Amino acid sequence: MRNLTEIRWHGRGGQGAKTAALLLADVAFQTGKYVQGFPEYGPERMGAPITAYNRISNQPIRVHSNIYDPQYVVVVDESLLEAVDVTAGLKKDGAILINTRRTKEEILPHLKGYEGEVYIIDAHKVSMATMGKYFPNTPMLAAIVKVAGIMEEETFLREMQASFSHKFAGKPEVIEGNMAALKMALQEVR
Amino acid sequence: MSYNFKETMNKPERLAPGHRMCAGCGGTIAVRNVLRGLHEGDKAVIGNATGCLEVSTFTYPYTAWEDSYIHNAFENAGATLSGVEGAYKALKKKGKLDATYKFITFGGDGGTYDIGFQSLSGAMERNHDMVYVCYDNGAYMNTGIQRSSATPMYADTTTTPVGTKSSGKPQNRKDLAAIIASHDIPYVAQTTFVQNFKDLHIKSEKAIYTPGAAFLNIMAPCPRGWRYNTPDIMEICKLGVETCYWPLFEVVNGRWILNYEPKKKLPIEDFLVKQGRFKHLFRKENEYLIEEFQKEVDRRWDELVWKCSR
Amino acid sequence: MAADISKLGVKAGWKDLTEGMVIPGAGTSREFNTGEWSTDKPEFIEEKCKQCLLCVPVCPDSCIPVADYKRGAFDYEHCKGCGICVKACPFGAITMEGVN
Amino acid sequence: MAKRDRLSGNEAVAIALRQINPDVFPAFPITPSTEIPQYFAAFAANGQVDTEFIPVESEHSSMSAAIGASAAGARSLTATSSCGLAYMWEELYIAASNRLPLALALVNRALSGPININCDHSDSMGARDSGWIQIYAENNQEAYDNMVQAYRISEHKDVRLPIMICQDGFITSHAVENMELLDDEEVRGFVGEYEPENYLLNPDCPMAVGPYSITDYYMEAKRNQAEGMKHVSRVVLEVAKEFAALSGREYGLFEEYGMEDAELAVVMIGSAAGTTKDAIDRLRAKGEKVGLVKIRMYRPFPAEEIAEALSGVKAVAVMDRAEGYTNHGGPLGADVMSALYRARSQALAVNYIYGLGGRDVRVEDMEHIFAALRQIAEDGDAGETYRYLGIRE
Repeated sequence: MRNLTEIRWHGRGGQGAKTAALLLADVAFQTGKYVQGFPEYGPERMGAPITAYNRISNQPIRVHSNIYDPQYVVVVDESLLEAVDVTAGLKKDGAILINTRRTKEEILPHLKGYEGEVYIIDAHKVSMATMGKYFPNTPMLAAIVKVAGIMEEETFLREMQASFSHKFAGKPEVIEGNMAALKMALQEVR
Repeated sequence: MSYNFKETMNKPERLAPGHRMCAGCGGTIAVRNVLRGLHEGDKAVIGNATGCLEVSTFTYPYTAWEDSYIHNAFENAGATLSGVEGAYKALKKKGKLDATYKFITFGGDGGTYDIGFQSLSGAMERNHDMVYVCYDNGAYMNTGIQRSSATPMYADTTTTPVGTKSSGKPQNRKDLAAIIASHDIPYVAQTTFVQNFKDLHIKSEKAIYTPGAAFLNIMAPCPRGWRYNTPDIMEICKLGVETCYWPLFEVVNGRWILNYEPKKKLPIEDFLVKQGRFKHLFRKENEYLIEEFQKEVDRRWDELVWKCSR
Repeated sequence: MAADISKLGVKAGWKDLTEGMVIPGAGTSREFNTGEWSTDKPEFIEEKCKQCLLCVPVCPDSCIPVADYKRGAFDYEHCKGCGICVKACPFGAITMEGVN
Repeated sequence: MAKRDRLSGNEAVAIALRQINPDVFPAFPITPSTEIPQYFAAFAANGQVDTEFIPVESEHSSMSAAIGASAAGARSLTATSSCGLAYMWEELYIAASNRLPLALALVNRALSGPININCDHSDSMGARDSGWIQIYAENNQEAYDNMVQAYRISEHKDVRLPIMICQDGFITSHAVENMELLDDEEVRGFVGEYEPENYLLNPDCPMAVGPYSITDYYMEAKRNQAEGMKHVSRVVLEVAKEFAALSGREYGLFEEYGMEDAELAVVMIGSAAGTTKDAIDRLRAKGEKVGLVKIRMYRPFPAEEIAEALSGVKAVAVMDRAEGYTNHGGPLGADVMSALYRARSQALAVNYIYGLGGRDVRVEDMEHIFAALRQIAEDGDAGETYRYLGIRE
């Protein structure tokens, strides 16, 4: 892994893109990294496009700007492909991860000629299969960890188990569903 | 709480002489008598909105207050005492304070009905254990007799002057006691200087010793702003009550209680005629204005009697 | 602990003022003479006084001291001569020019 | 023992406050400071603090109540941003003139209008002359550390002045970053008990506060108040020294980065200083002698020390994250330039307005500033001294 990984998240208000970015920072922190996780704020409410960012590094992070040339972009809602320039500044040697039910071939024409790697995952399918409800952020978190090689899968699952156990102490079924979603997402992303 | 006038008068004075209020000021009469409601041995922190009372009773380095006193600004006496009362609770909780303190804040009608209304409403709604006392003289007297929302209709003030096209303040006064009662706080009362202060003394003690928020609205005439002969203050207050312009009532835990009903309700002229600010109403062509005034007094009185009869 | 306000006259230098302009202590206004604001003062006719104390609460200037349930002499150092007490006395024990 | 953690700036400040366990915390929500009272209300709800948390009806009242509480003898504070600070303006002056120790957790946000929720310093800059001590943070760690040090400065008997602990709205307040927390006991031991000399709830001696002052006293009163400010620098440094012994993290009145031999320097406040450090590293790798003076304590203003730090530079850019509408620059620009003038500095100085309403500042932007400084130094002429960074013409 390179010293500094920069990730940009595109989602819609209420889908948990911000939470996913903070969770990613959290889990990366647990492995000893320096992290930043921050949303770009506006007065937007549920449904509006939102952006969130992650920096993950082996060195302390001092820069406090947004991320303009990310190595990775995560698109939590594929409808954003039309609404937002999601590949803006995305490095050619980077990758974009998209939540979609479509195939890569179907998605490619919507990426404005982006030449880097494209990963897809059907977070809806994963979420419904494991949690019975549509929470795209959990599958997307697992998928980006895998795509960006943030950490070993095992470490990731162990840290997330600990984190969920802390967060949802009284709700074992929630922990179970989320963990299943993470595991399935690690398999499903392609 | 049994009441004894002489016992009340024998209590130590809590507002020292040497303050710079006008000769004959109703504000300090209100303050002195409210403070008689404190039990001996109990300490108090007094709050005060900016106004005549503040600039005259704490002109550096002379404080007229025998208790701890805080003036902050014009519009925030309620919030300021909220903080003081919060400090009391915190210090008690942390075992840093033994003494019993009571919290009383004074504001004129400007600082209470108008600019300090939000702060007062907030403090009352939060039900801090404090008494907010409005000494209501019906105008911004400190800045030179400008109208407030407590100014009665047709009063001649410097911002509602009587002129060829004006008969004084066009609007009615705000019924603040009713508004504060609508906060559903434990104790609200309205009083003035009548019955040798028995009503005021009893209500002050109740307000101070009722746990939670309490509000007292006290009509406190201002000789300068009302333009009456200074020694007549007690008579004016009596007329305010006997004409039903300023009824004496309490709202205890939401229950309205009428404390006094005149045997024979006097016409409002009797109250108005004593005051220079209403002089123009007594011109022949303005008689209808007195009728209007009387109608409003009657309407409010009837409503009050109705509320108190439920 | 209480401030010595005798050192806080209008000629005091900045170092002598109390920090934050607070006054530790109470009732320091007694040092300020408001009695000179008027020449007319109420007169107390002790023989006529029944010690009803009705004059006490009407004074805006706390100038009628009470001890052991009895009023004392007027505090002329602070009385501003408003005349309210004259009218409050039911026994004619207080008089003042111009007030009936 | 220090504990590694990753927290947002608001969370970090709220945790510092939990560790301090103040007596009274009146608060009113306003973005982006809202989370501080929210976190704190949860601490109070769970008995983790024994603070009186008073959810008031406005910022004016939050500061009014904090003043009442402080005068009463309690350790108190509030938190706010932007228009909330503007709404308590009058109270800021009263808190300071009463010489009340008091803390304000300020999360910097642009003032209206137009309404905007993002970061700039127009709120606290407007309050710079209100008599408050102002301390700013670059990142979450500093926001936390400054909060822990706040009461030691504010309550010091030679100071007794209110203190504003500022951090950049959203940029640090809502960003999760790595940081180190002190133990609760360490913080409580460091902050200590509040023991006021005179206070309203002193049963042994009542107190009157908030007098009317006739003209004869007013000017002396202001001079007396200014005396408290004169001790602040010393106390800030003393407290920082003790804090360093506890935490290993050192603080001064300002931080110098690359200033040992710098010929071109930037003076700035807040989170963009971190971005500037990255720009300096890039330029230094190319052999450029560039540096940064990051101001931590803006009020009182350490004019002589800053002039000294800039004594070797040929050109300096003073970065203001607030407009001044003076037609010649912002408040920091005015302060730094006057400091340079008094020190008979030969440095060419320009003043940039930047980052208003959350306008992002990139490493490249700061490289652009240094490039402009290089040009100024070469030309021997500052040119236009009132500039905007990245404004669309």
